[in-house]
Amino acid sequence: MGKIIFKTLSVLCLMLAMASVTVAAEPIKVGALFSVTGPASFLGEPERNTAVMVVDKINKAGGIKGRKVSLIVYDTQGDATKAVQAATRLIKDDKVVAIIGPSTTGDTMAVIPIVEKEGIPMISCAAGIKITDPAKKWVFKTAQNDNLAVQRIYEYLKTQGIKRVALLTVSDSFGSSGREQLKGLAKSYGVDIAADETYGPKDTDMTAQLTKIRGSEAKAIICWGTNPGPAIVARNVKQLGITLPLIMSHGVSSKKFIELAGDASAGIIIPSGHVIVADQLPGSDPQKKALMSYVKEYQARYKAEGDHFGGHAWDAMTLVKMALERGAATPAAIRAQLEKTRNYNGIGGIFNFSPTDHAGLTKDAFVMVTIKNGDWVLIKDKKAGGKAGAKK
Amino acid sequence: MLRGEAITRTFGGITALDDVSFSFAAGKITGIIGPNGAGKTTLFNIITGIYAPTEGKVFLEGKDITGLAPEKLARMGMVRTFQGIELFPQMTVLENVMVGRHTKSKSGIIASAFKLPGHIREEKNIREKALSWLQFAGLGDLADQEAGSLPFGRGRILEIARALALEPRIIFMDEPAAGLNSRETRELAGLIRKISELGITIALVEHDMELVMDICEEIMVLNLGRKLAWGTPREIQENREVVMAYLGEG
Amino acid sequence: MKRELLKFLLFAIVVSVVPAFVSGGYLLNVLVFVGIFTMLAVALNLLLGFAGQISLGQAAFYGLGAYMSGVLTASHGMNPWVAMLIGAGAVGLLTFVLGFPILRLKGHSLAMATLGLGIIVYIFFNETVDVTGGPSGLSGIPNLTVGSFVFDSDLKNYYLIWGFALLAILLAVNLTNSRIGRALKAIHQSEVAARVLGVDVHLLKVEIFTISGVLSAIAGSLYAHTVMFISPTSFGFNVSIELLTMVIIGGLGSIYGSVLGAALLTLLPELLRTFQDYDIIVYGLLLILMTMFMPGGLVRGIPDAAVALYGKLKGGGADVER
Amino acid sequence: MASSDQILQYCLSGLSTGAIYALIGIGFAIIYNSTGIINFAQGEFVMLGGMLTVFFLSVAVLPLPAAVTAAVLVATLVGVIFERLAIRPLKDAQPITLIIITIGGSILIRGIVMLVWGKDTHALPAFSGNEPLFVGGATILPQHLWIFVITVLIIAANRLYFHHSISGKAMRACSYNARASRLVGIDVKRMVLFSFAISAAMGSMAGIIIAPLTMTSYDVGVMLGLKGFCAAIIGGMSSGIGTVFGGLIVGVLESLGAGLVSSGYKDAIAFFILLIILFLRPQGLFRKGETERV
Repeated sequence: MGKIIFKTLSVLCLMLAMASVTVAAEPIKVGALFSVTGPASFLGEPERNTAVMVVDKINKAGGIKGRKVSLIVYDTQGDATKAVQAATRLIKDDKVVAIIGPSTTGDTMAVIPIVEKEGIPMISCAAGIKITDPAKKWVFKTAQNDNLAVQRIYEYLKTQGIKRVALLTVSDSFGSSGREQLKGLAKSYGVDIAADETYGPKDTDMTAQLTKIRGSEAKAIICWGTNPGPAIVARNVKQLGITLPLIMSHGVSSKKFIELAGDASAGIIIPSGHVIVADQLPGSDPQKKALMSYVKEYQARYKAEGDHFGGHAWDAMTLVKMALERGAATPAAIRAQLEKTRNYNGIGGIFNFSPTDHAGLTKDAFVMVTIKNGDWVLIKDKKAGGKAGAKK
Repeated sequence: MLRGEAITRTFGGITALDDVSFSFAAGKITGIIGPNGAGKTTLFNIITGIYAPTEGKVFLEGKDITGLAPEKLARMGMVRTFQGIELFPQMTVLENVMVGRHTKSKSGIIASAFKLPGHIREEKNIREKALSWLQFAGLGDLADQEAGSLPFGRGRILEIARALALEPRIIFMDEPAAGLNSRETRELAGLIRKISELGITIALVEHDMELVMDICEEIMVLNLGRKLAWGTPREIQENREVVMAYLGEG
Repeated sequence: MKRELLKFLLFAIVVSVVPAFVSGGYLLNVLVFVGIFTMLAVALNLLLGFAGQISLGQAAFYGLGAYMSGVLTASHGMNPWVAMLIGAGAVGLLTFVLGFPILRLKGHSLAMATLGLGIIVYIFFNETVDVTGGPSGLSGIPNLTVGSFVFDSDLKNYYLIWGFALLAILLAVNLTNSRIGRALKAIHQSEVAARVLGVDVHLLKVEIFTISGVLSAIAGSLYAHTVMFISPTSFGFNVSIELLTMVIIGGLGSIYGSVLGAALLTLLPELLRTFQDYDIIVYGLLLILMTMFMPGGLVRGIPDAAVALYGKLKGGGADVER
Repeated sequence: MASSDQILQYCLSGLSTGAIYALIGIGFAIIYNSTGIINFAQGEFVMLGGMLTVFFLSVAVLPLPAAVTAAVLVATLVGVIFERLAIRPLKDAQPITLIIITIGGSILIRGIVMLVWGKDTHALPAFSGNEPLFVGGATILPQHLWIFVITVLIIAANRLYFHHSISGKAMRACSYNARASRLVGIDVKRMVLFSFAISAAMGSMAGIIIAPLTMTSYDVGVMLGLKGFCAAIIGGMSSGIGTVFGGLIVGVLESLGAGLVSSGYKDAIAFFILLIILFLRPQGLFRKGETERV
């Protein structure tokens, strides 16, 4: 036991010693924590891919102020214990100046005490509202708060005159956070929750919950989850012949969902970041440029669709890059610069950070989209939303 | 000392023991013999709490012990050995015998984990007593060997030494001579006599007639689940039914 | 006995000087977790390695300890030490009561029952959102304190947790070399003989199950106060499997083996840096290969292999000479 | 209060998932009965069935029947290889050792599939369309009929094999007494291999017929495997009708639990029932208890 520690130790000391010799022209070290494997890999994998892609692009263009950026990615596996270890390693051993990620709210909450204590700016890619509410000195985030998506949904329902909804949420951190917001905001929008059901992340049949919902007074179903659960829900809805409008979360805003749900996906409505309808945006849209380049680059490099979640990493990395470009070099300076970010047109929306707002987005970050002919279609505007209600 | 009343035991539809009554006298060596399938081992298993009888009762010094679990019986001073010897192969010979002191010691988990003074004293006592029983059985010099590495005959003796460490009032031996050569059998006979001299009641199931006739003071003969005869070795040897039962089998 | 004590003292000295060589880096942080997992692995080893009873639900007791501490301190402002005691007590009671029916089962039924228990507890962590914070976790758990001394750095936590871990190791070593330890080993090697010798097998199994649960719960409390955040994923089925792997790799029935197993598996990402995405496969392979080729674990396997190798070399040398 | 249509729907949904649990459970039971091993990798055969079919359909572009056949064959091969490499070398190992080995095997298979085919979820087209069929006030899909029919067929074939063929009878003999079987000339090792092959085939078939409803990914096997295990335990590890009822009971109770009690605690309900059954009737619901104590 002791021997192994000593061995590891000596190797480590050696590495540290070598590292300190080559101080000159040292690259800027940015750390990344993503749940590349484990139950939240649907977040972590596109996020890691995107972050690597962005950094490569920066370095190809000559780096920032002549210094290359070196991205150090660790996999948290969606486990708080591993996230804490990885964050400590990034800060203490790799001596990064900033951290992007983690992917999940749980991992982020686990890591917050460390970055706060060590004073390293972190831009989380998780959506949980409590990450930045209340605002913490060193913690920012790029994923849109769940409450923004919920507000969008409730506004949309208002235009449709629907006041009674049924909730069907997945029992993981994504679903429970959505459920909390859906229930919390219902009253202020005059929405009545007629049924509140959940399903497990690995469940294979939701007809029981949907049968119960069908027996309730609900006039619309809101399903909050990430693939594959919602696709099964969509299919089960069709099997049961339920005709209520089916609204889902941004958790399924990718082509993959349409592929999984098949015919059953037609008419489903979701609030989504702009990324899946980038090509349908008017040319005047300030985000369009960033969106199109993200989608194209991701497609070219990974032969896959760049999705909503990867976008969080794009924004996080870009925000760090911009802070560095503005001359920040130390963690404290980067933090100060991040807080001064105004009108950054990112993938997730238009970011405006301030000392009291480290999330930086408004509900405009979301648009309502629906599925028509096997593709995502933008529902034009709040006012015009009526005509998109495919399943009225 | 130990009394059985009308013990019957069935397995599925088969009656392994049918209305067997007996009484083992205190301090004596009683042998139970009978052809294969006579129900000897079943009877042992019922007395020592491995099975419950279908009907009938067992009394130890007048106390009803029918169906009591083996660990309870051990605390009442009853212990047994097994036909196929059941040692703790990955423990040393001494440790095996130390387990035999389990009922004679009482430190619980807390006392053991924190090494409370009483526990330390008790451990010392366990070790000494176990060692003295090992020496009694003539295995003193093998104390630190792993039990699994002992030759079969030694293992047999160890199992008896382990049972003795319990300081039992009655000890049951299931075919103690099975698999032993003639020298080992002679040693075993000596050991059994030595045990008997300590005032411990002994009951044994055995196929080796020479040994049984040599050491037993009383003999019960079972055949086809029924008690066929009971008496001194001489009486049994002269019993026509017994002879018939054995010849019939052979 | 003396040798055991010497071994322990030596180990304790090594543990206490290690930080001097690590100086506040990431490794120190990892070693804090090695301490926690050491406690958990030792707890499982008492049950699995000594008494031969499998548990695939250890993470439940670990989690219950963590959540008791977390909820009582973060939501109810209780003193952390009191919360830890309550947590350990509650888990002790639970394991004692559940132990009676559960440990009547053997082999695969026992594995399944403990696994089912683990899953049920995990579901409760997830579903009782109002109490536990549900899947998104519970934050705001304070550090442990003694007077005005706060355990708020890796170094302080290292000594705190290894203090507990060393105590756990010492108690486990004492236990295994006692009347109780021998009885446990006896149960493992021949249950029927143990019973005939008067060992109340069932009660003893339940007692050791309880001890194992309490130890795990204390490890959970320490985890909660060190990380200051808990969420259900840290206490799921895969954690139970990880613990099982640690015990197997270290060696069933070897207390120091458990330390080695905990250290190896926690440091595994370090040792297999190149394997990043492959570590799930490495886990699977390790489990299979270790049980097949080194059933005694590293602690016994390495010396055996060394002896075999030495024998071969010697044999080979002799051949050359001839 | 729940209407009778709702109850009917809960039961139908439960029966169809229950049928799958039953298939998986029987796979467990077959291996257990011939070897005494609980194969924790059973769920991975289910996953392999689905994933391999997706692979043969999309990458190798085979027609569905050919893809299904190929998938079952490959999964069976994996079962055979697993037995050869990890189970056979361990003679007379303790149950704990075998449990651990099969857990290791399950992690390994899952890991390899993840590396080869990634972490994505994949959909499989339904065998014959997605138009719902009405049964009273409830609906099912044509795929559900496939599930019922194939389950019944497999169970019937199973029974035929075990009771009317020489090798089937030999396998049953092994399960009663391996040593005696060896003495009368049965190749016990081969029977163990057979049992792995059969249960791998059954597991993969289960994985294939549900994939159109539930999708498939590298990690679907874990929960399905555990539920199948519940079914087998409730059925007293019988490789016949007991486990079928076990599966149906778990499926229906789960569905009723989700509908009438709480969907969040649905799985907890299933495992709670399992614990209660283990405590009260460890020999399963359908098997007579033994009176021996040791």
